[in-house]
Amino acid sequence: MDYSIKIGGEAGQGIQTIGHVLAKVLTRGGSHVFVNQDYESRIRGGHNIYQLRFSDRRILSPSKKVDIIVAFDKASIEEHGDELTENGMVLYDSETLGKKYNNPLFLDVPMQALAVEKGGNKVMMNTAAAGAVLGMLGHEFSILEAIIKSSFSKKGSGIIEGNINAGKSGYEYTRGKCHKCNFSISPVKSKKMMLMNGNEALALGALAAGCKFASAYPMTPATGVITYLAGKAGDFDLVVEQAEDEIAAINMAIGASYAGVRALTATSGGGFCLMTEGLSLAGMTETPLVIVLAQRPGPATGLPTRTEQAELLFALNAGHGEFPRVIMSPGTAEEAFYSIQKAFNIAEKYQTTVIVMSDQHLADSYWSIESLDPRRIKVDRAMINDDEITDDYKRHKITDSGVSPRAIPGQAGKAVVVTDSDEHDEDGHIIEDSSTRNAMVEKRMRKLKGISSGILKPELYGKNDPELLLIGWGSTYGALKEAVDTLNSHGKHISMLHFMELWPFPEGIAETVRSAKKSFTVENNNTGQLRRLIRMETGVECSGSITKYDGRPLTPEDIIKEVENADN
Amino acid sequence: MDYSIKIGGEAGQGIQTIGHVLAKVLTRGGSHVFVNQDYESRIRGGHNIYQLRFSDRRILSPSKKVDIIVAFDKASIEEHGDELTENGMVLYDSETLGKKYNNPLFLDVPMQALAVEKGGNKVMMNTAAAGAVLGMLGHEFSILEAIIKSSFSKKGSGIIEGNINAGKSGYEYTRGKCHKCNFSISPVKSKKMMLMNGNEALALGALAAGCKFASAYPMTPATGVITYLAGKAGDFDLVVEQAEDEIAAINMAIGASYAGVRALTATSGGGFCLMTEGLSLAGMTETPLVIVLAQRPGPATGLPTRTEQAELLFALNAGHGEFPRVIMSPGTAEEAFYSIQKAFNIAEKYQTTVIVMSDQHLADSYWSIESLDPRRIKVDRAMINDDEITDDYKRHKITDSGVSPRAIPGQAGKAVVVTDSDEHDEDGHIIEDSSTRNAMVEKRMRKLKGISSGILKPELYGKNDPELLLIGWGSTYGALKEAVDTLNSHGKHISMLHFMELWPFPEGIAETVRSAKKSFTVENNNTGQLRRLIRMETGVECSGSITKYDGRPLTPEDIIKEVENADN
Amino acid sequence: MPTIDNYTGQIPSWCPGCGNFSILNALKHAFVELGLSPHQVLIVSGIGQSGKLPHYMRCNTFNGLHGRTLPVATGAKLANHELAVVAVAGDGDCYGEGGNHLIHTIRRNPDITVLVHNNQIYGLTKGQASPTTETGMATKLQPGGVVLSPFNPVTLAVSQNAGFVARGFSGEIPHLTELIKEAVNHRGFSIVDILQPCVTFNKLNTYSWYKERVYKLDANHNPEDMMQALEKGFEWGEKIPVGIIYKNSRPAFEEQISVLKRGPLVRSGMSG
Amino acid sequence: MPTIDNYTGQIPSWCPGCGNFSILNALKHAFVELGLSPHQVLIVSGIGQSGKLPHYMRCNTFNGLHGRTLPVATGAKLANHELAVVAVAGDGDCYGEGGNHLIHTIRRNPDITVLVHNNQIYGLTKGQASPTTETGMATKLQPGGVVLSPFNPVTLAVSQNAGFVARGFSGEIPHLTELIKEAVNHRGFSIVDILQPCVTFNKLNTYSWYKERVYKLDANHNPEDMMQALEKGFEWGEKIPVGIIYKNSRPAFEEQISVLKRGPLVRSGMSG
Ligand SMILES: Cc1ncc(C[n+]2csc(CCOP(=O)(O)OP(=O)(O)O)c2C)c(N)n1
Ligand SMILES: Cc1ncc(C[n+]2csc(CCOP(=O)(O)OP(=O)(O)O)c2C)c(N)n1
Ligand code: SF4
Ligand code: SF4
Ligand SMILES: [Mg+2]
Ligand SMILES: [Mg+2]
Repeated sequence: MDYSIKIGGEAGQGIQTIGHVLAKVLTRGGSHVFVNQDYESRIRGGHNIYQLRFSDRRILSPSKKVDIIVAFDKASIEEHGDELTENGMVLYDSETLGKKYNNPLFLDVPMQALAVEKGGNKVMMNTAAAGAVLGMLGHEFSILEAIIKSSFSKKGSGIIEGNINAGKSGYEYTRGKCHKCNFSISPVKSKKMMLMNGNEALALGALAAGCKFASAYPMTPATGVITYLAGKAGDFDLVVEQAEDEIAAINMAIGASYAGVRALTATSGGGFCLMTEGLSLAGMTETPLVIVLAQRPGPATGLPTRTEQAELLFALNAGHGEFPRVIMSPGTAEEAFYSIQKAFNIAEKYQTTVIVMSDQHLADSYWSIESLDPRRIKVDRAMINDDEITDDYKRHKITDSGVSPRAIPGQAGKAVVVTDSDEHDEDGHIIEDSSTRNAMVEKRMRKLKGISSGILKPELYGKNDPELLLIGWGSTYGALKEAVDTLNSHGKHISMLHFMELWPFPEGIAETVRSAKKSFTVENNNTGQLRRLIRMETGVECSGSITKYDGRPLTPEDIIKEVENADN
Repeated sequence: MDYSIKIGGEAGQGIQTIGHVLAKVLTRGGSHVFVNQDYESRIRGGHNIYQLRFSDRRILSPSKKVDIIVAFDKASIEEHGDELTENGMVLYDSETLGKKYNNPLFLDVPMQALAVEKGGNKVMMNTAAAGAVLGMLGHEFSILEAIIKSSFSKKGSGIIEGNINAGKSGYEYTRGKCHKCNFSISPVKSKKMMLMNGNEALALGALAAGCKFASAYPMTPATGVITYLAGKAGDFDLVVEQAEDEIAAINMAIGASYAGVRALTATSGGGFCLMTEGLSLAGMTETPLVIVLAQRPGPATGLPTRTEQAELLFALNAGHGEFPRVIMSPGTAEEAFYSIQKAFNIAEKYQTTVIVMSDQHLADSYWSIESLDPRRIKVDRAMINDDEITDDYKRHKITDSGVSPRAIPGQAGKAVVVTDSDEHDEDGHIIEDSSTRNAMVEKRMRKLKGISSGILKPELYGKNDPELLLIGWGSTYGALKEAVDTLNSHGKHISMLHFMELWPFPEGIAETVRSAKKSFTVENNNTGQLRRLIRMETGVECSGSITKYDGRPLTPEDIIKEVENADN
Repeated sequence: MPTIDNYTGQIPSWCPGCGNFSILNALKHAFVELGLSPHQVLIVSGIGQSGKLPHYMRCNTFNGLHGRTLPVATGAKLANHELAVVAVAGDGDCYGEGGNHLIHTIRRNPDITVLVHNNQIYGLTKGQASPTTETGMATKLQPGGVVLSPFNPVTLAVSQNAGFVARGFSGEIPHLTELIKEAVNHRGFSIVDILQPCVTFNKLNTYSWYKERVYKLDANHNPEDMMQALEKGFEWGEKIPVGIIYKNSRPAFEEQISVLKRGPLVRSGMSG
Repeated sequence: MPTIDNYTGQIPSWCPGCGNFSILNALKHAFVELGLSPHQVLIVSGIGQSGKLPHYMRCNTFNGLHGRTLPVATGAKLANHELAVVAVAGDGDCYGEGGNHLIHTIRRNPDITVLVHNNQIYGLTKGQASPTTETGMATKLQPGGVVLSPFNPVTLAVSQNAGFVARGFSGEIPHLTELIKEAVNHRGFSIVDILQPCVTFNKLNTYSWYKERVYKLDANHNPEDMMQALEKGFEWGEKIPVGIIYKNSRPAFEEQISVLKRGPLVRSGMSG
């Protein structure tokens, strides 16, 4: 079983609501669900998409072909009709759409009328639509009923009943009318799964890591991380502050971290630009910091609600001067949850900045997840104990590892913690002489050794000694993996190398790449940044790169097509 | 002839004044002069250095060995005594220094007393010191007299006479007393030369290029460029504005450039961080822009008055999203003068940002220059003519070269020029669709082809098929060249590859590097950024890199030592 | 004579009922009534719902970054002071991200006008608090309600002796049109803070909320009296004054730069 | 009881006669008289001559970036509101590069104090105009004289209803010491604009220039009267008032964040 439902309509028509209810129903019903969203930078009108794919196998990426289109606008049919599978169906309401189609695969459901008639309110059209889809699928109805009850619990029984009736009416309407429908739902899991997107996973990971402070300036697609944290601030004892700009956001986080708590900031490319000076400050003052960099297509404002992976080399080189940093690039919500926890540990252990790279595709896509273990990654604050604090405590003591003892200002009723953005001595005071400067540069850079030892090798998946190695990072993970499976099932001999941690650059990559006859990086950008990074770090030239830079995520089909083209 | 004079003292003691007068005298006397400065980030006190090297050959770099130390503080003797050549001399005033040295090579000149007695004012001690140095050198006195007259012309005859007398008294004192002195001055040039530092050269180049607008926020070592321009604003019809911050600085420059004039901004690393979002904006709106990035040691505030080359990879990748840019790295004041003029032409022809990399060493060092030709590089505005402006003028028209016709808002009484930081269509209006996005990304990136065709190959100097190739960029030019000459004169077989233009990366580098048995990059940074860039662009791994990151410039001696060490 | 049609642009993507429509309308009329043609006008906008405005009319347009309208507008004005330069910004844009530029543009006093579409919310990013959001108002990002006290653009501008300070309301189009004309005519920096309902995300400061409170300043108010202007500026609650709150006759920035007396840089610039 | 010796730091690199010495002196005495020990105090400074101050005493120190003292101080205060947090900045630092943070820190009202070493010049970078440089004053970068009108930090702060607004003079150490104590004691954001002669680069606003003009506010001035405060704030010329110009009792930011009622984050943070 592997179906895709595409719900299309204008911003404000509630397609997200419908889609999300369906995603919940299917997840609870035991299907693996993957959701991706495609929306314009406007609040009303335009043409947005909520695409939902579900299967009995674990799925991690969108598919190009669609089995059901729920059309709330003509664009959904005109722009996406060709994505339908041969016996795919279109569900629409001729009254709201203002057009009737005479095509057996087009099912006209009077959703609005049903909502008004059975539910008592036009707004319940969304529930009617959800019901209608479930009817087409022949999916049990009870789960929707349960979800309606829980989500409208505060709204009172009237609303609940209305929605249930609206849903049921849609359900029964399609059950009766959908003769061409031939979907077979085969739920496998009895085990409950949860639906989670990348932003939620990052926020949950931060909470699990004991993050106590988050400051940020709103910026799509990063805002969701902060919004989620703000909702949980009370339960988890953390402060979330909306800063006046990104410069304030990173400096507040640095101030909080200096004062002794785990601190986070999150932004997208434009905001990250404004944070680069702060990044350099964190490097010099050796203040732990975690930054979520949720990419979107640039340059400048670009396509603010869409996806791209064009800031890898920027993140790697951002900030003036030279200092260590760490870059992670989780590929799924699950990886994101664990990555950011590790990020906080590294940030504090090595007193450095960890940049967790995300993008709109990772941020807004939903995965159904079986379970997350908040205890898998232990919190390690790596602070010194009270009894280690002496009167001549040196915040920037030079050590073999390059890591200095980190105390909290005022700790043990005596710690005096001094740090400086100027080059400084072990005490943290300004210096200008050559030898101290040299010692401090070397001390800071030495930390990279220790960090490297903990960096994960990229995930190698697929055939051994592949004829083709597809190399990716971050949110392309799912599409890449599925492309590899599909291509191999078509007799190819391919494998995937997915970087979930990019800097310090993992060891042994040259060998892996050389061992493949051909190697392509697969990236959501124009210039093949990972390909260039591999060359910079290993001297090895990949044979090519598959790129996409129109603001849309790479699909398995995109990759398969490119690979097949490359063969001809 | 090749002598070095080191003048050391506290900030505020006027060592810069003395040094500069001497530099002028020697230049006018027909010697080639090179000056480098080393000062602390404080206004009074501390220990600063003004080092002056002069020769009958063209010289471009400082030397470690010193022939005369003029000591206004003990540090000049304690910290630099060991730099003296075996019969080098120390000139000091035991009264002001509060210490007397019994050493034939230490000449105690009562400069202050002479100033008061002969000049009539303690402040003329500086002139007495200058005279004393000239006396030691046996350099003719008349030039100093002329310079005093011109520079104090506004101050009246009393001051002039006093200074001349003070100078003469110092001169005669050392002529009489300096038995151990054995300097032979052999001026070669009759031709007048001018003394110019990197900042002045960049500013003069900008003026020659017809720059009409400069906005910046003060930041060492970039401030000198803007200050110089401000002084010339009236004569050259340009507006120089001190912005409230670097974000305003770059956005003002972009606004002025959009409106139709050549615009410049200048800053150092920390300020450049704040400009990165604007850099991306210029990329998206295709607004011409020239940025002088005068590097200093980071991270953060680092060593604010010293030198480093640690922002090459940052400059190359700065700004979110992908867009073309150009990076130049002149190595001398002369190169700087021409580089920035070319920068303005490229910026306008390709509607892109050109970053001219400088650093404190280039900015503050003085070279004696025989002549600069403001006409060598013709100004090419690359604007469209009035008659090409139609009612459906498209600012971002897609062309084969990627370059769109650039009109000035309101040009020809009808031009309506629309541009947008969002992805846009040819008219400059917001779009969201894939095909326009792809076309625009490709159009912008296409410009790199045309730019590449005009990029200078790096200067290859020295032996053919060298056993060792020393590769550098920017301000290391002079030291590198001299090191090559010296090493070759010692029987080595070495050559130098100096990049004055770094991006788009020049062609044919792989071959050049491979053709050498060994290759070292020579860089004023810790991580060997040029070495990594070469690997990224060519896959070729240099055999090593000579780095220095204590905030002091690389000297020929530094390089020679490292090369010799490498041999053992 | 320019007509409204000369200013016809693309179809707005704003929500139906958004206050921005009225501001667009007022701005077009102001330009026409001032006899300005599209090529004589430059609109510099930022990012936000307001930032899209110039795309919905036709004139020279620089739609730049979030928060950076004023420096771009200042640079453009200095390069060509014959252009009529209007900056269009949101409350987050001009008072949040761009707050520093506001202060210093007031000090500089270039002859540009900024229209701040003040809907007391972040619209384009879906409803976070803006600097002018009322204390206590809850949003997704401020579930417990906003703790900060609101920014007062009017008293800030007057406190720094801004050239021209006015407040308008998108619900009063003819009045707003006149304000914009006065602002553009004023020789120096003009700020017009425009109360603009966001029907989607600001359920507190609605059209009727403003309608109930807004009143027009009359002859009793002397906009050249700084203290009176400050008192009016602090008036926010039961009653909210709209109109010209403060103005003075500080010389414009460009007028004090001798180089510019020889004509716009863009002309001496052409030759190179 | 802490003593002045507890606060002994490195030898200042300021020019002889610089007004910063007196501010350093006053600040040390203020801490001692407030009974604060070095480990209980955090000084966040920026870049500029003033930014070096904490190195010349002994206490928790975060010497950060130019212009960014206030966000760092705010973050530190939110993480550990038991620390006495004082930000030390220059006029370029706090009013130029950092102007936006000033506005929004006033809105936020965290219980921190900012001391602005206002020498009306950029000292460390050798004498360019600062936001408070008098119009007309010539510098190397403004050879024709400054065209912009000076920024008025006092009226700006009062116009946004800042918690505590004072002006001091480095030439009046005991008076300044008292002001600093009051500022630190005030529960909310306090700004003290300190007139500080720069003997090297500001030849206009010299020690005697200030001495002639400065007078201390007395009981006739009611710092809780906003309009009176604004009038005092505008007073700059023949006479310049020093003292507490305005104060109110807005609750501090931290006091309004429920999570912090359970104690400093840094404690709940330790566990992780
Ligand atoms: C540097 C940067 N930070 C954040 C954003 C995201 N962003 C776009 S518009 C906006 C705020 C919108 O609010 P406002 O300025 O009031 O305009 P409105 O949409 O309400 O008209 C934000 C935060 C951005 N584009 N750039
Ligand atoms: C981002 C950034 N821009 C510019 C500078 C250079 N800079 C250092 S201090 C300073 C201004 C000093 O003036 P002020 O803040 O008034 O302090 P003062 O030295 O007068 O005490 C500047 C522009 C910097 N360090 N960082
Ligand atoms: S979200 Fe608000 S401001 Fe934006 S268009 Fe809709 S109503 Fe207008
Ligand atoms: S330059 Fe001015 S502010 Fe800086 S130390 Fe010297 S006198 Fe003080
Ligand atoms: Mg708004
Ligand atoms: Mg200052």
